[in-house]
Amino acid sequence: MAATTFGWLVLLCPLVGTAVIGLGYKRLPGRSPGWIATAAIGLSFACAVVMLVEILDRGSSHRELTSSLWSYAVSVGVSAKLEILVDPLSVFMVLVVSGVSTLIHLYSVSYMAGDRGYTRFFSYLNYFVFSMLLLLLAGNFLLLIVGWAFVGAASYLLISFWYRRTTATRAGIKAFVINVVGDVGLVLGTFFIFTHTGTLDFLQTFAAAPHVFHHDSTDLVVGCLLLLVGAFAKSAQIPLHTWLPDAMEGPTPVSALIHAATMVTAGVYLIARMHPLFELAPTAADVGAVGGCLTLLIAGTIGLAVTDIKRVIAYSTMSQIGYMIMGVSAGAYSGALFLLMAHAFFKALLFMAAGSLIAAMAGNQSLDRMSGFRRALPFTFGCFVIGGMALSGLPPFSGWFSKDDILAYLNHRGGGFEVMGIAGYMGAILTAIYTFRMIFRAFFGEPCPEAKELEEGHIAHAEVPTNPQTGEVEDTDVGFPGPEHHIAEREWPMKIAMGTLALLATVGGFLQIPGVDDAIRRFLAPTFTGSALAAAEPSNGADWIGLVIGAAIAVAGVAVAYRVWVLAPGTAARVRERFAPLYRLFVNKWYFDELIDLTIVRPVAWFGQVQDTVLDRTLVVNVITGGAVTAVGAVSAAVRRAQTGFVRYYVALMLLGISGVLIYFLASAS
Amino acid sequence: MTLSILIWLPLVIALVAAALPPELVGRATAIASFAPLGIAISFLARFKIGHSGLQFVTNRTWISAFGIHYKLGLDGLNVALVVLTTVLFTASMVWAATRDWERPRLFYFFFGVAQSAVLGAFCAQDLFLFVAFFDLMLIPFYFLIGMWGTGDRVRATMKLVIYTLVGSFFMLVAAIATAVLASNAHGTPITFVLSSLQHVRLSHTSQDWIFLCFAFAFMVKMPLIPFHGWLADGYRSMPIPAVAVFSGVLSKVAAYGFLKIVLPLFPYASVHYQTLVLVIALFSILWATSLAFTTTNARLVVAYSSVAQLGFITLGIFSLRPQGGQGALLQMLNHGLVTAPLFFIVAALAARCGGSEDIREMGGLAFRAPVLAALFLIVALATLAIPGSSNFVGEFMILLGVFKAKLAIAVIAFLGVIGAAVYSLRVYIRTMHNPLGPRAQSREISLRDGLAIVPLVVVILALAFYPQFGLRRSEPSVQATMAPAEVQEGLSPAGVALVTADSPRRVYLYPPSGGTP
Amino acid sequence: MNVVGHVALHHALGIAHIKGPPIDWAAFSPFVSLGVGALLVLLLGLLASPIARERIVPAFSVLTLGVTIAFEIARFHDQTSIISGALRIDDLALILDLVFSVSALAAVILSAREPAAARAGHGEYHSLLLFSVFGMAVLVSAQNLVTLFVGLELLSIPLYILCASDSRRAASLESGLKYLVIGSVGSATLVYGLALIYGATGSTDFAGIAGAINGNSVHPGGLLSDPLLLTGIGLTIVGFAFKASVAPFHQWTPDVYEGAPTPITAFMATATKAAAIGVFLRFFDVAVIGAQDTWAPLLATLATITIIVGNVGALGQSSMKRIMAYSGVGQAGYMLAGVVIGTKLGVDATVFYILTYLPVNIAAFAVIVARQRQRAGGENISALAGLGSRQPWLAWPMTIAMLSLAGIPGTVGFIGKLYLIRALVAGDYTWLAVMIVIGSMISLGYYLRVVAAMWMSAPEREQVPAAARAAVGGRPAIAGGSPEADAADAGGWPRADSAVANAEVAVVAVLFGAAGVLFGIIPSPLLRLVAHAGRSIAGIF
Amino acid sequence: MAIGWYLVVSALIFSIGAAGVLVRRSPLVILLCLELMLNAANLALVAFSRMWGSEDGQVFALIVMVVAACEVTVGLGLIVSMYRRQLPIDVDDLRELQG
Repeated sequence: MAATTFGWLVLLCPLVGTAVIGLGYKRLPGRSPGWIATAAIGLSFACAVVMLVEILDRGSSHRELTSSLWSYAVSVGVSAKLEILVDPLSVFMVLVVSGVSTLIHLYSVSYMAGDRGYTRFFSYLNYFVFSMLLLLLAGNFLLLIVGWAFVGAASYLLISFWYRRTTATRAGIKAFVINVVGDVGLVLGTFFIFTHTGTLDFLQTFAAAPHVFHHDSTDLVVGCLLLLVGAFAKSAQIPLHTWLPDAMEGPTPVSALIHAATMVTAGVYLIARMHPLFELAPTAADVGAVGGCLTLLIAGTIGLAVTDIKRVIAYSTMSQIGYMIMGVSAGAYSGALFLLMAHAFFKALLFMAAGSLIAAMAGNQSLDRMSGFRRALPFTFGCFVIGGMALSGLPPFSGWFSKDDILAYLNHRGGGFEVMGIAGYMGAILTAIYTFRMIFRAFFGEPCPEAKELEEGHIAHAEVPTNPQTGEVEDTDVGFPGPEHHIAEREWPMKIAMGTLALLATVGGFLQIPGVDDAIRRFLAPTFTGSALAAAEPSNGADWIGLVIGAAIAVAGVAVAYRVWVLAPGTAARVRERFAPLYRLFVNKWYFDELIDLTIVRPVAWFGQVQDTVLDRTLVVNVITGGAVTAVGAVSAAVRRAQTGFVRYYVALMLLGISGVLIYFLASAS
Repeated sequence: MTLSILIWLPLVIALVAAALPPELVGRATAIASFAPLGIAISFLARFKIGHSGLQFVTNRTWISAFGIHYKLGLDGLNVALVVLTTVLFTASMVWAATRDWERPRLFYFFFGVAQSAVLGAFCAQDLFLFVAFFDLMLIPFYFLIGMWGTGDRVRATMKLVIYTLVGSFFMLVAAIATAVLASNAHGTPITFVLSSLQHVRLSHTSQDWIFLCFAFAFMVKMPLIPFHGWLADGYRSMPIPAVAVFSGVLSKVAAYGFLKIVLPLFPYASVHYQTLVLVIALFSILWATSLAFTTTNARLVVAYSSVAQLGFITLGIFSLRPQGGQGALLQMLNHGLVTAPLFFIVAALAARCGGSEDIREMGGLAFRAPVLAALFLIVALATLAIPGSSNFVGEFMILLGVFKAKLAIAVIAFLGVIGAAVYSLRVYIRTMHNPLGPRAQSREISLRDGLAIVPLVVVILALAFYPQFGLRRSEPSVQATMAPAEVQEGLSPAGVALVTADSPRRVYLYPPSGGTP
Repeated sequence: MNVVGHVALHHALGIAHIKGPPIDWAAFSPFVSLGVGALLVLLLGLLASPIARERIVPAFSVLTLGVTIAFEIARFHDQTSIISGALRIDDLALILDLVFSVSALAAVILSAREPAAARAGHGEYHSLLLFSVFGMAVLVSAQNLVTLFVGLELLSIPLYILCASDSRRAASLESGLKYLVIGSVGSATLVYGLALIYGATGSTDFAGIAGAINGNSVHPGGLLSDPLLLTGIGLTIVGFAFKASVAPFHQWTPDVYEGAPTPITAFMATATKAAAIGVFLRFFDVAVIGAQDTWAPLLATLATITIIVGNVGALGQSSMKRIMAYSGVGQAGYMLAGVVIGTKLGVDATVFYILTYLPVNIAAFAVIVARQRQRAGGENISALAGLGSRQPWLAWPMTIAMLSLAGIPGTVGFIGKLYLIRALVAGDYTWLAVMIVIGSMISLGYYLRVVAAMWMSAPEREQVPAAARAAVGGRPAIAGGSPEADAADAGGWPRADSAVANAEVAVVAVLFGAAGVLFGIIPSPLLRLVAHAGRSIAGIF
Repeated sequence: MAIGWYLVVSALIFSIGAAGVLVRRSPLVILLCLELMLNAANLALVAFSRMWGSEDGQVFALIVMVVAACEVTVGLGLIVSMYRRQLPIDVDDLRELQG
């Protein structure tokens, strides 16, 4: 069977899983929905592997395959078939996504156990994976947009999974609307490109682009910028990032899957997929790079200040994706995708560990309340540390190689890009600091009550479950913080998932060791043939320096963190006082929410009110409708008043009429 | 089997059913209403794809003195809409039959009249016949609202009927003027048959005012802002099955009229007023969208959302590009399919909140009603035209057409797309999610609701996988419809019009200058 | 007796054979039947036995009208002038005669149990009705100022009496007197105008007048700007406008319609209006067609005013009879618009509109009559409440009538509007067509209100006679309120036996209502009929 | 003597009649005034027929007289019946019907 057949199978498995779980919601007992879902994703991972093998069998110049089932919308010049594109890039992404998803499903089987929405959760989760894979395999713009929007919808559903929390529903609609903005950008961008190339198919578009667009032509630049809007909205890049922290309202596995490993990296994939267009429109590419650069710095600073553990990881995700966007826009495709893979591993791992930690805290996510879990949660602690080290780029973990790959490319490319490289190093030190801030605050120091309770072998429980955000009392009907919590130490599926990821996060970096091997670049090469930037990648072996610098910076960051939060615990407070305004800026997330609220939300709401009350009621109802009625009514009243009933009055009016007629005729006579 | 059977069958059914004992009328009508549906589907099945001309034509002289013919026919423009009409009416009948109405005979009689009139309006190939059906289809709703409505029903129905008939009367003058002026200008005997009217062009000045009359009638019917004064009261007091077909089908007749009559007959005026109409449509998209997220009445949210949808449809039609036209047609189909179940769902929600349709009193209804929640979710996502739904394909093509015609307007129109996401999810969240409302109690959907809603949702899902279904039949007809305007605009030379149009006589009838005949 | 004897007898009696003018009895037959019938009815009314008066007289009137209708139909399609060209019996005249006869027929049937008939005496009542029809017939076939005037008076004077015939109701008398006074002013104006026209042209027959206007031996230049003629035309317009109740000469209409016995109102609303419009057609589209450029704008203006005033005036009314009166004014405006065009198409359209107007109006009035017999204050719109559920056989005709008058498709009124608008557009009077449309929009306001009352408002409880007495009683003494009269008004006359008493009324309502729908769906027969009417005038153009 | 004068006179009579109808409240007097108006027309007719030297006008005038007589009769009849019905013989009190 051809690779594309397995491509379709990859899509089919999760879709079937969704349908089965969704329709059988009453029949399926106990944890079976979880297992079905895991099996479905596992199957599609297997298919992906087969797909990989099939691809590798073929000569490197024949690794771009397309296949279409039926015409989706083919009419009057628009031709969109139900079409997938299987090439190294999509295979690579599919492998990462389906692999990580399998593990996260496995984790969730235990973690979500006992939640009233267990079945719903897994049908949503499968639906999400389906959408994500559709996004990755789509062979034309229309299907890409479909997948793009589906992941948005799935993300909305999972964020507001505990739908009786107003915070959750608000976060959900926020995420959805910002994602729709992204979709709109994508659609408009497609229009700009389509009106010139006349085709929606990727390969045909890329083939036609050089002929219909001259270098940096306005329409193409605008189109690519609009594509960037989509990418930024999906990948939570500034200024379309505000939904991501709030998205942490969702269950932790969701955060691990969607908001760390897979969906948020779609932007990176999009830019990599569109690289022929972006290389034709360097202006747009540069904008993307700058955006990524800003994001990685700003997010890092915020990560230093916030105290909600999941939000810290969320901001670190933003900043890591900043690296990727910066890299992929600048042309470090393989490096960016390398980091994407590594990030998927260690960030998912971190979230899982955090989930276990939060479970032990009975749902509380505030770092201020946690401390000293080192002995209570040894396994979680281990995983968290591994993930943390990978994240902060300590050798020999995956983060170390991958991040360096990007920065090396930037420095090598030059032409102003070194600045970004330097920014990257600055971001690296921030990363190391806030990562180990988490570790030191949560696991070291005096054990907090929950930790103590756990050491006595019992998981803490709030007698009155409350929403940690608002403190309002929750109804446990819709689950979290539901009747039971699950920590990795007691659930083998969680153990397996986290263990595997820990392993991958450790060894994943060896895929591409400068001078030793570069598997990823070689594998992806067919996709990026003909790309000038890809060709310009630095020859290996030269830049051990970069690795050394990276390692040094990471170590320094860890040291700072250790100094501040372990050796001299008071330091943080002092720093806070010293740089009060800066701290306020960071802890308030650079006031982005307030800004958007002020510039968009409020005006729209105000306009809506005015328009409803003033314009619609007054203008339409009263003036247009009411006006006509009033006028007719007035004339009617006049006519009836003239009907006095006096004979002589009638005669008088009649004579008046007569004289009028006569005057008319005598006038026309003369 | 001729179209006449399809058109008049509902009326016959209603009359026959009126002979039954009152308690049986409802069920009998509901069951019998599957007959027109079946016939319509058989026509769809026998429809030859790839022809722009008429099929299944019935042509008899009705009023010879005025050259008025009883001419019916199907082409790519109306075949899908005919099926949609039967589908929605059947669904409404099923929904209605499971409930008790006082004076059921009259109730179903008026429904029968309405269905016959709507089908007639869609199938009519004679201008006067169209106008007659267009006016006629309103009358049953006058009674349906006035006799079985809620709230201040009499005032509401008066408002609705007068508002819409005002438009129709102008259209009557315009239609007659079209025929008379055409026969005067060319010394031909007077005729109202569309296919022959298309061959005679009116002078620009007459095209202008006639176009305005037609446009006014159609815009009131749709409605577009600012002609929507009747909307709020009318929709609020309509009985649910009536409102389902009213916003599902009747509004489409107006949009269809633009495609079927205005564009081919008045190409000059269509181009002349293109920008005006586009701006009105855009305006009503934004206006209705912002109303939809300020109002707290669930039914009105749906109502305003359909105003916005019709704005999009009008945008598509007056992009005067085939893509826009195709998108508009597809969107008519989609909107009909989503709006009807939405009204049924609103009714179900109200039933769970002590009859109140105020979303402030709802909330948390999803908890014990996963099926209802799922159905609502699907329909809501389709309403906001999430990519992957057939609605998205429609919107995509509409906006593509507008994008080609007037870039700025397309860009602004996208605000409406975003707005749709906001109000659809808002109403979904405020009813299904969030803490349980004060008077709300979560109950699973009942079978009688399911009977009406589930099939429609199934159709929506099916279309989502294969939107091409809605596109393939209409392509040639849409191109033929858009051709005159395109020629007028100088986009395509008369030769193209010759190729796409269904009559070779078009050639010399389009002076590329578009000069007065 | 043998022939010889016969001749001898003649000689013996010395009878000379006078050569009288040749008389075309065939063409004359409708007039003969009407006149003879009217006189015989008058005589029959003198019979002693109440059965004779209450049963035979109406029956004979019906017979007379039936015969007349038969004669008229028999005479279709041949155009002859009789009485040395004073009257012209052509299709236009015959169709209008048909309208008069049918409406009179309906009026007779509706009057079968009408108190007015008994109070005025059945013989007088019915013969006056027939004479009025006679007058109309003369009027619309008049080819001569003198016959025109005679016809007009012959139609008006009986109506003055008929309006007042319900002599125990003050309102009836009032309406009679009002009609008389204002009507006489109208006819005085008319005759003065006719005099001036005669003075200007020197001839009293239409052909001569037309010739003089366009220019002939006597008036080589024509008289298009002759003040004498134009003044005359102006006064004539007023005279006709009054009869057709065209604004601003309409004010008598609501009062008289309300006060008169309802069957008579029905007759006036249909027949009189038809006659007035008919004479408009005759006089303006034949006699003074030459001066069209002068009078058309004025008539157009009058039509506009009439449309607005009529439709607007009906809005706030509570009495059905007043609503119908105002709606009649509005409809007269539409018909006048048809006159303005002055083409064959215009004539066709106008006549057709009259034809569409007849059945639905009769149906509506029949329902009003029925309600008046069933309860006190039956002419009020409130009396229709809930009719749809309790008496559908009355509610449906009324509904059809209202929808048809409003011009809703599926009814004959829609086709009528279509024809009028077509003629107007073809005659370059599109703006007038728009005025008609605007009028129809306004008219929806009250037509639909009536429908709503029947179907959408709960039936209020029927008033028992006692309550009825209270309702009608308490009339100010100065208005002649007197207990026994009120008692007679309220309880006395057969209101109790509603369903039975209304059998024939309901039949009329249903028949004419059905006609309203039937011809709305299959208008072709009527259209063919009308086409001849236009031709008969077109012959003169 | 020019026709003009006759016309002037008849016009005057007509106006007087009209004015009478306007100002007087008794139906009887109003009837008289109506007579005046009709006779004004008669005068005009006769004058014209003299002018044209044809009899049509005079015939017309005779017929108008007859008609006038009829109208008066009917009017008187109405007034009598109103009197018997004890209604006031004053047109301004006939206001039962209005609006």
